[in-house]
Amino acid sequence: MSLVAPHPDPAEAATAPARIRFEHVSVDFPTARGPMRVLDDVSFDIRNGEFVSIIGPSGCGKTTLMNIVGGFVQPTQGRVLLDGKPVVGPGPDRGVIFQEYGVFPWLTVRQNIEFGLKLSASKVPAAQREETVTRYMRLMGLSDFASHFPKHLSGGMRQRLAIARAYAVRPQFLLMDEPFGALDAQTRSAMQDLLLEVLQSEGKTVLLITHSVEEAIYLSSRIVVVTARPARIRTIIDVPFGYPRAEAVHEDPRFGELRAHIRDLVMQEYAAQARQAVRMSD
Amino acid sequence: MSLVAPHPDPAEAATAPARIRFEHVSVDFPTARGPMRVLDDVSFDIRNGEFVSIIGPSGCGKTTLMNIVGGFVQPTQGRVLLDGKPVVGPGPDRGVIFQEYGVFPWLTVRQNIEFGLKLSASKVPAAQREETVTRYMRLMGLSDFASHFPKHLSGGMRQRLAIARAYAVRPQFLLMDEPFGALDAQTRSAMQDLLLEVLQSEGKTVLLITHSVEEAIYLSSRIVVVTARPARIRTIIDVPFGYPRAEAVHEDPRFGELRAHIRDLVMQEYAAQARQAVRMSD
Amino acid sequence: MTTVTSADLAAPAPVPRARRLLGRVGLVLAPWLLILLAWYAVRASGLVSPALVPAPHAVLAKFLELARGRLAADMWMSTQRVFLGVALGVSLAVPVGFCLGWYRGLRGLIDPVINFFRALPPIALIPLVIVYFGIGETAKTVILFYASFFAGVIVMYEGIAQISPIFIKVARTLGATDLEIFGKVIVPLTIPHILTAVRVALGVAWATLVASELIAAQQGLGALIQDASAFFQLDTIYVGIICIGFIALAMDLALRAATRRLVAWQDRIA
Amino acid sequence: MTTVTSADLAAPAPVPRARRLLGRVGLVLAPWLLILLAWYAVRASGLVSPALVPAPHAVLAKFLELARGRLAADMWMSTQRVFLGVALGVSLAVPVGFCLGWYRGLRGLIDPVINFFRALPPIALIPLVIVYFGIGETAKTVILFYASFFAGVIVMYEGIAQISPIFIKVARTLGATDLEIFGKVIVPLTIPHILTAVRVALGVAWATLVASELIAAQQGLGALIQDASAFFQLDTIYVGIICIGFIALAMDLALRAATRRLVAWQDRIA
Amino acid sequence: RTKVKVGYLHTPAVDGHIWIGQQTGSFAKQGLDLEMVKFTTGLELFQAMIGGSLDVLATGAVLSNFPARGQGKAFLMNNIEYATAQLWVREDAGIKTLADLKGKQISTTTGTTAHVFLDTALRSAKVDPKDVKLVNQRMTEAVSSFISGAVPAVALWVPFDSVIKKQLPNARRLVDASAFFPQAAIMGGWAARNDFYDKNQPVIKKLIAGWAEANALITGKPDEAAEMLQKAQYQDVPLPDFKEQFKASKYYTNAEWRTRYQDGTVTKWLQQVTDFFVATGGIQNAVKASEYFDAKPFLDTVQA
Ligand SMILES: Nc1ncnc2c1ncn2[C@@H]1O[C@H](COP(=O)(O)OP(=O)(O)OP(=O)(O)O)[C@@H](O)[C@H]1O
Ligand SMILES: Nc1ncnc2c1ncn2[C@@H]1O[C@H](COP(=O)(O)OP(=O)(O)OP(=O)(O)O)[C@@H](O)[C@H]1O
Ligand SMILES: [Mg+2]
Ligand SMILES: [Mg+2]
Repeated sequence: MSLVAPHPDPAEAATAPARIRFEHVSVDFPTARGPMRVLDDVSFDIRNGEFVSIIGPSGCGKTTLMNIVGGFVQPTQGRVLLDGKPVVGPGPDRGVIFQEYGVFPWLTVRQNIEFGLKLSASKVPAAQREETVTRYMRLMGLSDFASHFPKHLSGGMRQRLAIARAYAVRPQFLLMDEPFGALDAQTRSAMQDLLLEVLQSEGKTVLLITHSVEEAIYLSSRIVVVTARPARIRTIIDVPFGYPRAEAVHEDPRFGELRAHIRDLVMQEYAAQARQAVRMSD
Repeated sequence: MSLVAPHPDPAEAATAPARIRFEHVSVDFPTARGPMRVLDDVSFDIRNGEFVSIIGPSGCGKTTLMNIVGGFVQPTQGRVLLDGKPVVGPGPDRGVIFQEYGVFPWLTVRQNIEFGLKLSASKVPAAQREETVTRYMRLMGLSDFASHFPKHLSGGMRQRLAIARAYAVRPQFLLMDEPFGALDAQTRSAMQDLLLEVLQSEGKTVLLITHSVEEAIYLSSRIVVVTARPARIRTIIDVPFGYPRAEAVHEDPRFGELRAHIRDLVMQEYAAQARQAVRMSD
Repeated sequence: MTTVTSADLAAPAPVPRARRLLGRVGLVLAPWLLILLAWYAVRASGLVSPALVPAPHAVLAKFLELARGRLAADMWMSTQRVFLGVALGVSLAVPVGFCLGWYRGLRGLIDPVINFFRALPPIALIPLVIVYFGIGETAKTVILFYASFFAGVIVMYEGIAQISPIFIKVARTLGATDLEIFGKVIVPLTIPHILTAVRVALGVAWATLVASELIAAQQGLGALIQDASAFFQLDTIYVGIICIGFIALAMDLALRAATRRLVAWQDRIA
Repeated sequence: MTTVTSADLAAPAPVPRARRLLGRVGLVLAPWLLILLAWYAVRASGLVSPALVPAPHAVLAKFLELARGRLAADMWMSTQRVFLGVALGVSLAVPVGFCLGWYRGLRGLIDPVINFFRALPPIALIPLVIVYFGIGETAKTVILFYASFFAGVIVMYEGIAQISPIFIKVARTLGATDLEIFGKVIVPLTIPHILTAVRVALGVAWATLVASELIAAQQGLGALIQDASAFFQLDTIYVGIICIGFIALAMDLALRAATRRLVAWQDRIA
Repeated sequence: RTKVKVGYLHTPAVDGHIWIGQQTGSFAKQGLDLEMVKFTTGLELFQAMIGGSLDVLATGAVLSNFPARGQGKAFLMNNIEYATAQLWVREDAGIKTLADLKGKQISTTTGTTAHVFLDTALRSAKVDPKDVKLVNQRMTEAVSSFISGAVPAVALWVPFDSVIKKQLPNARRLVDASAFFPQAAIMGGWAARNDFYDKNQPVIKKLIAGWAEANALITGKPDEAAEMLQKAQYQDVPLPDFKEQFKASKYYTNAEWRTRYQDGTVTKWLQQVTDFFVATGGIQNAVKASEYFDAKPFLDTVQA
């Protein structure tokens, strides 16, 4: 596998069956000045057990992309197939961590995590529920806050709560939209390691949106760099590290190279978007 | 000025008059299990034109600290003096960028930025208003979205909107709570540069909460590292770079040293907090 | 963001535009036809004396007869009174609701008084109103105002109390005064609640109309209904009731159409 | 987060606990004393005939007299009817409001019907109610149910429509069915709206009480007021009205005390 | 021309004289300009007058109630509720005589002519009014309850009897007010606000004079008067029905009234009804009919 390889050919990758398949997906949002294109002809596959990260400038359309897989937004053109069937709506097979968290304000920390486990669709047996909740509270450093309402939590704690809630139901797919954005560096890296452990033990297919190039490299098997709005696929990069993955890869020289390369790509996209210079002087 | 110097002595620093002074500030929040200490005997000064960053683990009490200066939370013990007078409530002298943005959902992007300028307290003459709003929309890359409501903005765009709104009224103090957390690396660095320019041209006193050690070093004159909850001052570090500051300081060897030192401190704090190991295995 | 609710997802396959429109009209009419049918059925069943339930066509005939006479004036008078009462009532309910939500001291002071008075039956107030406001238009408007205000104020108060503090905090840091916070934050943020308050007040005001027109009303739908009661003219009573229902419905629809733009900013599920 | 509103900031310097309590009680009583004063003033002023406004002490005397007789039973009957009517009305309003907010198709179908019926005056409906439900307790409860339901449903619908879609989205990704979304997301999230709906419905129901007891009530405060009206016993009318006001106030306070915990999760300004 | 604000209830017995007087111009002839305000119940009517919104009012039996509380002076009688107050029973209720009413539910509107009549009727049969279950409803509801079978008996006033006749052909009219005449009679008539009455004696007399002319027409040519009235104010009621209703109340000629004003019969009848209100409605320190009723203006105006 080459160090920095744009994804070769969609046809070639399709030999292993795709679990998530984007087929010429475009999205237009209606605005006062007519439809605005946000996603433009996006096609790529995510195979079983893959961890795909999306990187691109703010406002380009990443969340929209995830929302299509989640079943919350319908593409204007093209379609997204989930195990070969078009997405018709949200479902518990796809766990989603939203950029705005969406923790339930009327439930305590414990009840928030418990929510999915108490639904009829839950695959977690009732006997195990208590244990699962307690474990995730501990893992997220929320044990002391079990009976707090979200309004009494700090920003980072709310984000961790959203993560715990999504993990607890053990979905096959994880769709994560900047899930660690509000965390300090150390908590963040602990969360990253936890995610890797979860993947290892439960075997998930993950779509991660992140602004951190390091995070993308450290976690993913492939990284999709998208262009400024409308988001097109700029390039898809294979990450040359296997799983299980350890902190040590940060020191790998290929890590630095990859980071420089991706930063460069993103920088170009950012520059394209910001033709209107972000300078006060003019 | 020594490279990595814990702040010498509060008494000594007080020779220049403090604009913001924390005097033995403690905060307890009531919980079901009795009061929980969140801030513990915090004392330090911020002098005119200083840029002070706060770094500490998630949930330690940083936002609470800022809320006291903002006038939203009253300390249980001690007090905060603003130019010698105790803080009694919020005011337009202190511009705040909240962790949760707080953009006004009922106003368009343009109206959000305009909000402060149209108030009776505004120091911006009406004639200049239009220009100010247009400039900030351009600087924030929001020009195309002038008449969009926030619900149609991406997460990062909302955050930029909150920044623009706070800058537009030109407050003397800026209190910023992870203001760039939802932005991609490039947009973030553009925003950092913009902030430095604003400081240079308008001369502000800034309190910044951030999870990014690089950001803290790149922007601040001093960095306050706080302990895990309850937040105490672990150490205060002088940053050895002057203003105006350029991207180049990132390459300065002292930058790397400082970063390593601070990371280490924060790591220790994080570890203290996370005695309960964040490991799935157990 | 575009929300996909279950209703969307279950949307039928696309059909030609004209047929869809027809279908929609049919759907809107369906419940009314059902009610009409039930009405005839009740009469036919013989369960209740037909003397007590006039036939729909008899009511229609009476409607047409009245339409040539007093009905237009009645409808106009009543609509006018309700409109005025609700407009005044809600205009006062908004600032009072704000003050209740905003000034804790005032709340403790005024809240019990409001909760006391809002339960008083308009019917029972008529004597007092006559004493203080006479028997003219003012008196009727006062009753409707009373009903609207107290229906609206509680919706407003609850709506304002539920406002998230973050917006107030932000406004303060931008330098807003109490008055500016009211005008530029609370009012826009509570527009949806104001609309709810207006809708509730409209319903309550129409329901109070008959009581208000107990005060020497020569004209108005309430007066029509009472006049008819005095002679047991059931068909006229039905005409009056149905007119009230449809005018109220029309006002509600107009209100919502006129204000749809005002809540466009809200991310809501319906 | 602790919000500091202007009211807090203007809080007076700390005073001894006992004196503060006394002060608070005084503050709560103040508006009532003011009303009492105004009442005497009106009588003293001679602006209105004293025959039309009984003196407060006369009303009190009448109250004490009635208290030894029928009053307790009247209060009990009325309270019971209102309670039942509101309980039933709101219990139905919640799911109906949910359906309206949730199923777009249903909304188009049912919404106009609801807006038609909710404006119909309870007074005008009495003949119909007698025809269908007789003159027993059922009939009175039906009227109060009617008033409560329609007052509540609109508050519920608006409350549900304003729910932020994010919570529904999250619930869906966790596997919630429509029913679970209703029970575990919509209901808790609309608890504040339900409380508003109950409060509005309580007010409306009390205000409708007199109308409902126009249906042949031997007991009840509405019946008391009407019996007194028939004989121009102003003091008794005042006793009835004031009793209604205070029972309604007590119910409102009890409701809020009982449910304060239910909205503890909300970040609100009041 | 003098403006007079007149409140009234809209039934032929109460407003018949007024409308006929208006039509024939008998009030105008006296230089009076009547401003007519319609009310639905006696309570609002009296309150509006006491509150100063009305100068005089025309009403039914409550004429003996409010003035007895010191509010308003009665000065003119319209009619006698003769066969206008009636007691109806359902055929299936097993009520044959007044005595059978014991323990039964009877619906009526309390404080009205019908209630006064019912009270008289029960007492005449030695039934204590406390031994029946009085169901107080507005008359529409009372009749609805009766027709729907919720109550077995109803005490009503015309024209509500016509509904029952049409819908329940088997229902029986047990008795009407004419049975107790002339030992007891319920009158409808006029009252004036106290201060208005004291200060405007000439206007009162003019009112009486205008009324007397209308009364002459009603007693002289009852059919013509009924037709006039029906055409102008009661188009909703078919003419034959209206005539029947009109005749149900008893109209005295001016001369007949004069004798009864003079010999105290009117005062006696008023006092009887006032006694009822005192007993049933708890009037304290009731004013006697001889004080609240003033026969003088009538006797002065209508000469023998
Ligand atoms: N419902 C909508 N209607 C109109 N425009 C929308 C809507 N939702 C999103 N947009 C627009 O689509 C674009 C992409 O939004 P999206 O949220 O996907 O960006 P993003 O890549 O996630 O950005 P960020 O990194 O800032 O979160 C933005 O310009 C936004 O304004
Ligand atoms: N109103 C409140 N009542 C009770 N506890 C509170 C309240 N506000 C904050 N807390 C608690 O105080 C602690 C510190 O919160 P704060 O928001 O200051 O943290 P932070 O340092 O800003 O964290 P983050 O980096 O995650 O935003 C948290 O444990 C939080 O749960
Ligand atoms: Mg996004
Ligand atoms: Mg924080």
